Amino acid sequence: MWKSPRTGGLAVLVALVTLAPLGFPNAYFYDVAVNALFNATLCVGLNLLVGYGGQISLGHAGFFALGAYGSALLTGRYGLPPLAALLLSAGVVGALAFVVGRPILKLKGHYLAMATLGIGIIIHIVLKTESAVTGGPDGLGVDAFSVAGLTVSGDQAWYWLAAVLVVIAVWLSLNLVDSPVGRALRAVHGSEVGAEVVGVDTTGYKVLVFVVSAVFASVVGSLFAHKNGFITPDIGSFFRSIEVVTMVVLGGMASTFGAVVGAVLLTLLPQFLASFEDYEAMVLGGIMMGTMIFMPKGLLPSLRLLLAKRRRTP
Amino acid sequence: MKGLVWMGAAGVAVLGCVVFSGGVQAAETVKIGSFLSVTGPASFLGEPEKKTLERYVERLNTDGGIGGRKVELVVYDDGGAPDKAATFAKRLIQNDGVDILVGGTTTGTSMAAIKVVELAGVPFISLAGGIDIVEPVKKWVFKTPHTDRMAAEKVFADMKTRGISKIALVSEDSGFGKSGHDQSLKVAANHGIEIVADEVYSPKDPDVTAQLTKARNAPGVQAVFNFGFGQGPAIVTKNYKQLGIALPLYQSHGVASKEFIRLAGAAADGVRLPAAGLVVAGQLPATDPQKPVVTAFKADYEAAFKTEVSTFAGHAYDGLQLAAAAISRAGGTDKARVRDELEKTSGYVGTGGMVTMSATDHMGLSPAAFHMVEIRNGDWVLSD
Amino acid sequence: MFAEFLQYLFSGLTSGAIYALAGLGFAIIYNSSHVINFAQGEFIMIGGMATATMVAAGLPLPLAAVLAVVATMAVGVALEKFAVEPARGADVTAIVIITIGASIFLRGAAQVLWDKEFHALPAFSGDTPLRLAGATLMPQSLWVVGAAVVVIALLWWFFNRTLFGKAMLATSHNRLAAQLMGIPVRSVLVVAFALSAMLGAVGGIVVTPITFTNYEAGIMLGLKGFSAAVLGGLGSGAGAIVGGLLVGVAEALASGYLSSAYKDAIAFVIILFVLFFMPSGLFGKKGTDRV
Amino acid sequence: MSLLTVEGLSKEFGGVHAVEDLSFAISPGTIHSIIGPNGAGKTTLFNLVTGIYTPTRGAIRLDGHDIAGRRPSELAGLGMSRTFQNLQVFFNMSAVENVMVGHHLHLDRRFWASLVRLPSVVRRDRACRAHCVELLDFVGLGRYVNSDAASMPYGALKRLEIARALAAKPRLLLLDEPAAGLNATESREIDEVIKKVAAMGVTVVLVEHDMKMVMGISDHILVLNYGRKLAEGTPTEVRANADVVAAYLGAHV
Repeated sequence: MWKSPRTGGLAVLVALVTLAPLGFPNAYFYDVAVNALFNATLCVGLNLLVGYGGQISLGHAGFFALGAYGSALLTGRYGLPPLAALLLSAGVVGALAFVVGRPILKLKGHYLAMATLGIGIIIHIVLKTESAVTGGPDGLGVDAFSVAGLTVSGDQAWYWLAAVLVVIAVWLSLNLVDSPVGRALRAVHGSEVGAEVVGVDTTGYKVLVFVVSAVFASVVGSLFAHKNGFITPDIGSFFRSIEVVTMVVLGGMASTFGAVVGAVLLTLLPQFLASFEDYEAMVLGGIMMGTMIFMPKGLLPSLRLLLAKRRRTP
Repeated sequence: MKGLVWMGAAGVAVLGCVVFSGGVQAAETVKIGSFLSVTGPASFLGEPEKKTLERYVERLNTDGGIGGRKVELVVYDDGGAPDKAATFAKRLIQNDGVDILVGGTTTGTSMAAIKVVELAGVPFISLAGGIDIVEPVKKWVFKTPHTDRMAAEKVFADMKTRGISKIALVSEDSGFGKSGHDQSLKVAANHGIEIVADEVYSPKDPDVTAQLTKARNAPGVQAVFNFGFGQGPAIVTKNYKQLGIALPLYQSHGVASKEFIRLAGAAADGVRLPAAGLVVAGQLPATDPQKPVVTAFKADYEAAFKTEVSTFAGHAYDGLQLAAAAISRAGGTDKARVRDELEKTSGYVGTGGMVTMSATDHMGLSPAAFHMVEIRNGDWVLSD
Repeated sequence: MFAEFLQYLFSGLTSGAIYALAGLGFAIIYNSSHVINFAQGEFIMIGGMATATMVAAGLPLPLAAVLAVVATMAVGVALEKFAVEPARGADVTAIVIITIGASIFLRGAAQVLWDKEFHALPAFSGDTPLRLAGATLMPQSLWVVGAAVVVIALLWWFFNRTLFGKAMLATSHNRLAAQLMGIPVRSVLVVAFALSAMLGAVGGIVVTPITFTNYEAGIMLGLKGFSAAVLGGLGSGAGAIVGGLLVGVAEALASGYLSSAYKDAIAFVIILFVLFFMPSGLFGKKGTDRV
Repeated sequence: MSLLTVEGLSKEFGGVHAVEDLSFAISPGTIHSIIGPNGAGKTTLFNLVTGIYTPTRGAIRLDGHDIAGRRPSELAGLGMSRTFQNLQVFFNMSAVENVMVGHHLHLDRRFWASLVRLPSVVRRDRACRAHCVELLDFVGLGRYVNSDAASMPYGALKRLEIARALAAKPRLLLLDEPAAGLNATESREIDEVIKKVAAMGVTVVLVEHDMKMVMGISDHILVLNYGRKLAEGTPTEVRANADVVAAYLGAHV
């Protein structure tokens, strides 16, 4: 345990994202893979909040959308360089999360779920309604992403960017979880009073991780906007929020790699299910129910337990 | 740790296994790709579109295909989500190797796909209403339905002939309603119409009497114009009747289906709206060039699916016919030549009207494609 | 001026009664299991869709309604038996995902079983609006309010005057103690799901003449019902009713006096503010940390 | 000077006086027990002193400074730490991680440093871990170091909480029924641990029902009944107090 899955797991991840393109026959595969890795990055951030911090959020797509629109507007309308727009958006989203996080994170359980849901929906409504700025439900075009004159173009380039991003996100998450700050955070999940009496400022840590996960979402949102070249308010809808939380829970809460696995699988799933046509929704719902019934801890932790058990009884 | 490696390996396998039979294509077939919102909020547009495409591709094949080549249709459901639509467009082009795209139920999904098709250079015929799709003109993008701007203009013109100049606009906050709202605001002044109240509702609101009360009480208001589709306009119409508002009520082309009359019931009486010829097929004068096309399509569709034909089915029909004609004129599926032939479409008579495209007009419908109809005793009555 | 206000109020009460009925279903299941059933909206949808299709097929409305309620209750029981019960003891979030999965599954099934069209039911007492001080109200809205009142009364009777009802309440307070007292905790949960499915179906039936229904109708109703239940305080039946009415009226007044485009947002802002000052909703039990 | 002084402390819950007009003082370096029948207000008093509840009236002074209404996490910084009657263990973590959280205030808590895992953070974390393993040994949990807290037996969890509290390096340690639910052997072990802690110079305040333990290790005893002070003094004095005997036998009229 003490040697931790940090180095090993990270190495596997790096190997996977490096080798995966060998199995990609065309640009479409890259496209799906980029979406999967973007979602994975978002989920690694969200997992810090939901899995490790134990605080539910049903509004994270709102932060994702704010990042996307922030970048789209700052580059398209105000001519900011994309990287500056990304950072500025992330800063603003972080500040917003900080401001709303304080009162909201006093709530617990389903009340917190309701409040975060409300925040997400309000953001979605604003993006939909202020069409003079955001283009409304019909969407908004976004310029290409370029840094210092180099433009990220083509699915391959985006794939490598997304791969680097997810590796960094996983690395940061693994660092954090096994550090004084991360332990305090997990302690908040374990017992808030227990954490308080040994000096953990529980409110502070809850707000901190809320801000961190919101910033993750914003950064991914910005890149997603540039990569897709076109965004609509639906990227911030309530369904998207549910979808990303489902990714985290399905993959395995309080497991950084679980979040990655959950995000990748749930991103690929609709591509497989497309052939089910009208039965797609039933299959998706069935998979969600089945996974949680038979693996209530999520895919990765449950599989890990299973493997551990098998090893003990050869 | 070992477990993780195995799981990782499994992950690679999964990633790599998204491979389907696609890619390899029999040189003989013409592949038509389509992404439609078969589920989700726009499903009652996407559903008839899908049924139509499937039926008429089959029809094309029984009639010997296009230029002797069999036609293969690949349809994906984007659920109304633009980012999914973009991915499916990419899948159709890159993985399934389609020759042309006919699809895009909503403006949002179409716009998201445009980035992909423009880059890949594949002709794309959109089935959505938004004017942004073809304005400004994009090299590879065409569309079949009338735009919301044309609908608004038709309504405003009708209002003007009836001496109405101050109206309340009540619109849905979804893509269709919002876009219609914005276009209406843009063109109202050109027709001497002043919008004195601007109210919005959500597609699933159970009751909109509050918005309608506000609209009715706006000073000088002479008529109410509702832009939306689905059950929303039916609720607006019922609430309108409930409040006993005596002003004329206009709806958009979004409700030009029998379903609207069925849902709104008696309250729909007297509602005026712009509709394509397909809706009033039986009432078109015999001299109307559209008459044979729309009556035949209507009869065939209704016999096959036992439901009332909708204009959305017609958009898909037109899209498929335009594509087939262009491919056959181009003598093959060379994408650039098909595109050029699409642009040269001239005098095609479809369910939506007469289509004549050009380098500056990738829709090719004239405002005359719309007919003003009024609902009387549960049926459409042509009123212009 | 006043007529206008009254009309907004009527509008709000119509929507609010619908939200309240949806919220009540959440409250019942939460009460006996501390599970938030995100498939509650689908119960409403199934009740409405089943009735509408049976009426369209020629069945008399009362018979169709009864059959629809029975069918919905069967779905509720199946959901409990096959999805919630096997996951007993799992993390709350896991159960949330299960019920969300169930709602997606039920929507998918409805779309395959029926269609994607909207369905209507005729209003139970005609379409002639009632007039009051210059404002109008549809008789069907009274049906909704009436159904909510009757349901509340029945539930109150059930929970306070019947042995089984009391057993359910006891289970909600302390599952283990109830089990030790010989209360069949498992059947309590089944009954809770059956009850809230029934409630949902009844709601779906009285609401369909106003809002129409299709396979996706449960999404919005589920969302608003959840908001109503949380605003009122989870587990409180009266809270869900008050919460629902408040959300409905807030939306109507917001669209009347502020901005109809932002009415939903305004309703959520109100909910947020209430929660900031009353973290357990209006009528929720205050959670004191026992350490 | 007293380490902790309580003056006129009262706490009401909706009209019920859980603690009423209570005053007492605790000198540094002593073991101080609080006893009384169930519902006497002992745990409420702990919750007031450690900042979990806010007093309705009265003052609580640590080193002469009023701390009433301060948050538990602030009080931890002032050298106060506690355990709980109802376990507040972090069941999502291993035993040693539980104790390391106890050391929280003495570690590098900068977010950025943790995020990029600065070498200094790693170094201090390693030292902290070693220290916490020692603490686990100290309370007799040496064999549980890497066990998941969720898999440990009840008696071990009680000691785990003590180790966690000690990791915060408290001057004042409040133990809420550390021996409750333990068998005789385990109680004796806890007893030893408490004595060792006190010997290190930590002031211990104890709520306990095990009279044998209380009488054996306490320097000073405070007896509560219905939220009020019934008696106070050395074990011998308290044992001789007629009111205490009456309260405990329930014969008080």
